[in-house]
Amino acid sequence: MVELDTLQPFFADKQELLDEILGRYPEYGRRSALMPLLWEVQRAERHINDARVEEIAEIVGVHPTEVRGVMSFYSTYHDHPVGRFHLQVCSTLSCSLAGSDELYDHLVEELGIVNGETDGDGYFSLQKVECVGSCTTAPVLQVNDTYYERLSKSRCRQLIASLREGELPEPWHARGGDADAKGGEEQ
Amino acid sequence: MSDTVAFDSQRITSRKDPRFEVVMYRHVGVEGAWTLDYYLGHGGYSAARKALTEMTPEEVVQTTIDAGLRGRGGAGFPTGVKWSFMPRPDGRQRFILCNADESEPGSCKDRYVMQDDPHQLIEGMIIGGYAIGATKGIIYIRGEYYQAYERLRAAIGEARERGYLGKGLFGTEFEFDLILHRGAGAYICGEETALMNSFEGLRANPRLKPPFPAQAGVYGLPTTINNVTSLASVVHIINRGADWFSAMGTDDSKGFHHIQLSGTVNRPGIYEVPMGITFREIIYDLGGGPSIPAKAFIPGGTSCPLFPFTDEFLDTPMEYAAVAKKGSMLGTGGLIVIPEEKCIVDAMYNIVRFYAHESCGKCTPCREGVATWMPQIYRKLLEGLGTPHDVQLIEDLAGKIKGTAFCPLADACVVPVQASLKYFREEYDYLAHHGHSKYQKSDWWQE
Amino acid sequence: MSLFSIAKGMGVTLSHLFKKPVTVSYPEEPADVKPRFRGRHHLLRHPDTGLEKCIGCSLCAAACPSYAIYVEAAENDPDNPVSAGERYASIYEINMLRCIFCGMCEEACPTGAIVLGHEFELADYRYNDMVYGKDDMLVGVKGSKPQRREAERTGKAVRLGFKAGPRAELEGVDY
Amino acid sequence: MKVTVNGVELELKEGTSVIDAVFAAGYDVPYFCSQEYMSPIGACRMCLAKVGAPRKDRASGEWILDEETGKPKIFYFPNLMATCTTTVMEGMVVDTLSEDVVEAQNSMVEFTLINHPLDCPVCDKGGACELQDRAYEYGTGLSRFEFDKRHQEKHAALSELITLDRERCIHCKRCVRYFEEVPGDEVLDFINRGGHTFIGTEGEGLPSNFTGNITDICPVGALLDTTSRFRGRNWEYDHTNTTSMDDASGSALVVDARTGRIERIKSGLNPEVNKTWIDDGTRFGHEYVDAADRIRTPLVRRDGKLTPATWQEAAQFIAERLRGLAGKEVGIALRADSTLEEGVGAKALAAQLGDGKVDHYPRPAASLLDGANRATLEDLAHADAILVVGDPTEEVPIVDLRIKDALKGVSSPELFPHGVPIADLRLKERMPRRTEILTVLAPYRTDLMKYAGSSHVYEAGAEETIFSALQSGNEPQGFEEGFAAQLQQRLAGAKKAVIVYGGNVLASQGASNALLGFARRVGARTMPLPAMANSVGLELTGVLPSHVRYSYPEAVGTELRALIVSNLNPAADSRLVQRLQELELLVVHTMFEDETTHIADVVLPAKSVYERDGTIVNLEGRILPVRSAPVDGGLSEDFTGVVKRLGEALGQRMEGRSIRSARRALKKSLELDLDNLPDEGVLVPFKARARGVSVRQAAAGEGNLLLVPSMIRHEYLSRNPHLLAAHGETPLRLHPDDADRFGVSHGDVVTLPVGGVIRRAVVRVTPGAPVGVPLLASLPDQPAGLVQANFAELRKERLALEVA
Repeated sequence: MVELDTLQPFFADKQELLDEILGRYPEYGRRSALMPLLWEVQRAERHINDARVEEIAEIVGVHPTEVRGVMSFYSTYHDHPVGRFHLQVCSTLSCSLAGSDELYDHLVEELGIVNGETDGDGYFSLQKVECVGSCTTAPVLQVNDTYYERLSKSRCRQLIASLREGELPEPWHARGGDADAKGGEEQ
Repeated sequence: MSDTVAFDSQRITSRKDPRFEVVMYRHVGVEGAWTLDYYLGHGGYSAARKALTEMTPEEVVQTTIDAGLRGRGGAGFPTGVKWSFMPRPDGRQRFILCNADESEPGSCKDRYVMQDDPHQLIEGMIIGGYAIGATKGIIYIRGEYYQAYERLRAAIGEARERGYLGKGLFGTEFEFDLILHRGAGAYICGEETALMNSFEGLRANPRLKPPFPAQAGVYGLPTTINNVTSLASVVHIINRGADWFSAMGTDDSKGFHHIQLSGTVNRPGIYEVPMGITFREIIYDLGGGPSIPAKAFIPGGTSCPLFPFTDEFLDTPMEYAAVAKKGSMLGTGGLIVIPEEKCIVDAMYNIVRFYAHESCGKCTPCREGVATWMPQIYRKLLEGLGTPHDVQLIEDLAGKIKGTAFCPLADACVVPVQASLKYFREEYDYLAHHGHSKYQKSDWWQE
Repeated sequence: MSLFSIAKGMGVTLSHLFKKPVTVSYPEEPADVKPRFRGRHHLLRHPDTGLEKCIGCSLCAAACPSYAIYVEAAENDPDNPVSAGERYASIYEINMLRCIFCGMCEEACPTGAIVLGHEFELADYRYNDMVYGKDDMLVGVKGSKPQRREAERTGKAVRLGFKAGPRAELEGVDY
Repeated sequence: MKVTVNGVELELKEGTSVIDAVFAAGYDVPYFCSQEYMSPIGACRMCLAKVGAPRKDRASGEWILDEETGKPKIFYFPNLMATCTTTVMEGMVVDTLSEDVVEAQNSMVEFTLINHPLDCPVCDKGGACELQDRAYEYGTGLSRFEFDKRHQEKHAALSELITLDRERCIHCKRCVRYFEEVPGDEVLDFINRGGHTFIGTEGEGLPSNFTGNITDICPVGALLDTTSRFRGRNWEYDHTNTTSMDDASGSALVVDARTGRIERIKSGLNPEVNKTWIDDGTRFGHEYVDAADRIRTPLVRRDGKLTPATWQEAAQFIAERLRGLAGKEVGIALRADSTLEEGVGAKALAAQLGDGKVDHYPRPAASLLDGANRATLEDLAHADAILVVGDPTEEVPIVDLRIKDALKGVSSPELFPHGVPIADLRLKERMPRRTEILTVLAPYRTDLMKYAGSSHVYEAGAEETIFSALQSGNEPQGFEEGFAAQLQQRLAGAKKAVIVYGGNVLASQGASNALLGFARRVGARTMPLPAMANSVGLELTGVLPSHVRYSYPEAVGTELRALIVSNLNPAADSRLVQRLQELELLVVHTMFEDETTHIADVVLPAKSVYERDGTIVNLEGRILPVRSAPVDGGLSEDFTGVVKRLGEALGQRMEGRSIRSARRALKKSLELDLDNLPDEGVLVPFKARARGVSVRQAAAGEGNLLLVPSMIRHEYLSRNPHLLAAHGETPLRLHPDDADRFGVSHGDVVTLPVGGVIRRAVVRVTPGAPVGVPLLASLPDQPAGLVQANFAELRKERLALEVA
């Protein structure tokens, strides 16, 4: 299925989107559209394959090598498909001090996959990532684009259960400090 | 919102001072605060209107200089002075670039501003753009902040639709529009020149300076780069005047800062505090004290040297000079408390691993030293295979990497390492001699 | 001169008659060669894989003070390698007429592929025959060219004219 | 600017980099990432030094003085500075010898080496490796790294011509920057980041004409020339500094030979000509020299069969036949890459035999010496308006690179005592290009059009009409509205305008005259692109027939009774074979068996271009020395040798029987001492043509196939296996419509009679080819221009392989 999809240029039927993205940048900065275009492909296909790299190179007018060079520089573009739910455990200091190592171990046990793996049916992918900017609300698990912060053991179990159901639950309110609306006033 | 604050000669240096008022984070966390209506309902865009209609760009720059606002992105360079570096207008397009690629471990202050109060940033961008004569603003937001990206995008759309962005703002000739650009996970993009490369669709390697961004920035055109909270602060400085801002803090560091308190404390979170407040106040009064016994804290994000959790350091006022005098930096204000039972070597490995992962690979000391060698020695030590020689080697390598790399990333990696060796060398030695850490780690993951 | 003196002199002579002689009746008997004697070169193989140790780097040729060595390298066929690694010596020649057996080649070799052995009986009739190739020096080849030619003619084993203890670096070389 | 380096005081220009200051002071700093003609980036951190400068007091504007000495106080930078990216300042003090600098150098060597495999014994760069040298000079010799080195692919073939060893790469980024900065083809980039960074490319091969240069600039053995892989060690090669005879650029070359064989070719340094770059055709197209089927001994036809003979026998044989002939019955033709000395010999031989007819070929219809206002390559690199007519990327590739220099708008650096500045701080990564200064016209889409502000594809053969119109200020037909006016304005308004024109214009006298008229009108300098290395020199020194009807090869059809050709193949043209067979004597001096050797009476073994000694004149009129590499060519001789042998057989001492005698003659005509020619060459003024008529009255503008120039020498392609593998067989480029018309598809191998020559080619269907005019690479015997091809005779030899 996926093989067949790649034969059709991704942006062939998305002229409007393409115009919008290219229109964001000045004419002399056409190359700036490279990253947004990669994002579009990745959101739709959960990875960016060689054919897409060539297509994007054609659109922004550079050699595909340049696109590959840029794409591989950033850690959130994937050249292999990730699962439907891409679980990213932040493992940098603040999260680690809030128990992200245990959280990761729990997920490994629960899902049967380790860092960088996708399970057999392409449902879950697990990845240890570096700081995602949720230090005051650690530990955090990023599922696709959504943050699940202050992820306690019970919340984690609930989350995995609903992901198994195929549902991405609403993230709960978790801030603290002045970021908490009332927090500041109470001090 | 009170427009004026009664001044007396005494500066506001404590959160306990009744004159202190939370401003920037006032609406963060309020449901719906990200809409234009809410923002306008709470006095939004009055600062931009005031700047554009009542002030000249020079006055805006001067007000910012007078307020004593220093960049909140880590380096602490005075914002107004940076603006004044822009060359005289010569007909070329110029840009104001907002560095919203907040990736320093320990900091997340920008995210909430963009997520919950995006118009505040947009307004700050308009004022900044007006001050330096830029008609185009760019917000480079880190790729992981998808929710903030979406909110910002909606906010920009709303602002554009209702005439707060575009041509003829507030009935003046001034024209301003924003480009929102999303990164894709690279800490190095926090370095301003790497950020510009990344924006241009290149690999985010830092560029050579000079030329500085003010001469040749984005697309080779004059550019000024500011942090999110620096720009948002300008909104309030214009609204309330330079005196209001400079009344807070100390002579060296004025205004307020955002402390992002994390690690093992009872109430982690982001606190808007006046400069000059001590770390003890932050950790105990605001954060409710350490949840388990602490032995060290990092005052401003992982690229700053850590401090031992002793009275001497806890009573240090939070100002640029005082912290520097103690041998660290205020950085982005990401305060991390490290508990007694965390092996300092393990904590440093965590930091070193982060920088190893984020090294761009351009220069030799960083690619080979930071990204290849250091983490391997740490791993060896933590696996119990280390020798005292390895501890010496870490110290030696850190000394050799410091100051020789192309950009500050490598230094950011080795300064905390050097500080850890300075204050906690016995933990390294213990590990090297015994093959295991002195401390027994408990389960920190909460039920 | 007394008779005693004569007897004393004869006694000295007589005593030498029963001592072990210092001369060796080479070539009937094998010559005694010291362990560090430097004779004809051997090109060694890795004992476990049987691959040639020589990687054709030409450092021996560079080190050779008498320009006696010529090496030409080629790329290994990964499926059927001659040596370990990417390249091997497709041609390896030493001109024994020029060689001064100084051992510099052995010194320079980064893989320990070339070692000077004990064979010294290299005299031959034609200049061309004095150029030893890989076939003449690889482990397993015993004797010099004329000795092997002789052995082939007579159908007997190569007879070496010396005896020497084994040397550690001459692994796999069997005298 | 006064700068002190380790106590040595220097006076330097503003903008000089500190690294050049250090070298100028006679000290050394190690460096890897800097390269003379590329932007400094400060990535390798090898060139660190302690740098300080005095400061002025903000308030008073006076230097802050040291209280003790009373001199301006030196404020050292808090960190060591990378000297390659630091500019000198007034009063700057640089220290490269202190302990902390030495320590930093030690540690950078250590860092660089931790992931370097140290397989120097098997590395082709061993012995000529910058890292090896620097590690020896600036390293401690010890490593404290005890972990596994990074393991990556050891022989990644970037293309058929370049092998990459990823483990050896030290990430200096020279190759990546080279592609962006020099040819502008960004085909190589870093992949991944941090410790995992490696060099890579997407897709097949490296689509550029200038890929080989990265093997020269790689400071380690990561990028290697595949043709020379494992062929020898650097200290074993005989290095010959010579001049390229591959095209008319006169690029400096270093030919590395070992045991009588050319193992590799590297680029030399000639700052005013090729800087330090050469194209792939020149670099990799040398393997034919050592081909097994090379003719290495003279052959004389006896009883219908060519039999080996000595030179003496062959010369006697020729002399006997020649004795019975009148001078005007003997024709002599040299290929246009013969040296000046060979030309002198040919002229002398022709004169000796009587009213001999002498010519060189290929020789364009229009003279290369017309048009007084000639541009040099330096003029081109500093031009602010350039019009290109043709395809320099293929004709003389160095011209393409010099045009790209002009697009950057940075003038050539001034030389230091240590040579070209190591770090020219005016060069930057990703410089904006002034594409608007370049206009390209060609009868098909050329590579250079990508870099041109405006370009136009015109109908093949229309050069004369276009330039006649432009000359008279009119709009040529088929051009966009206002194109001519804009072009004229740009050229006329420029401080330095240059018009580069190639074989398509030179193929017609009318077109050439019209173009020169236009150039005069707009005040532009001109640069014609000759077909071969010494075309200009041979015309300049008058290796020309005394009358237009004696021009080669037309003269073959006249009263000629004997013909001596050097490195030419007249019999390839089937229309001439009959006539050549009727000759009483056909002598061919060549390297390989071909159609002409099949019917020749005597075949003389020729030296390749790398084996000759002599001089050539490049396209800008620069006389350059050609030196012979020690290559085993059997009994082969250059044409000077032929003249000498024939002279001996004829009992005559002819001018040009040796290099010395030829140079005596040339000294008179050129007023130059060729024996002491500097490596960089000497520019000679163009004089009026020495004698004879060079103008051929061939009609241009007819034909249905366009012969186009190529950087690859297609006559030798089958004997250059690596080049063949990389670039494929000679292509016949067709527009898709034409492919349908002829019933061929992409990849078919076809034979096609082109102007009497049966050409074999592989079909390449491309929309870039003009409709109705297929493109085929030209040969020395078939120079660029329109010709008549018989498409009815197009035969498929092999069908395209099915795409798996």
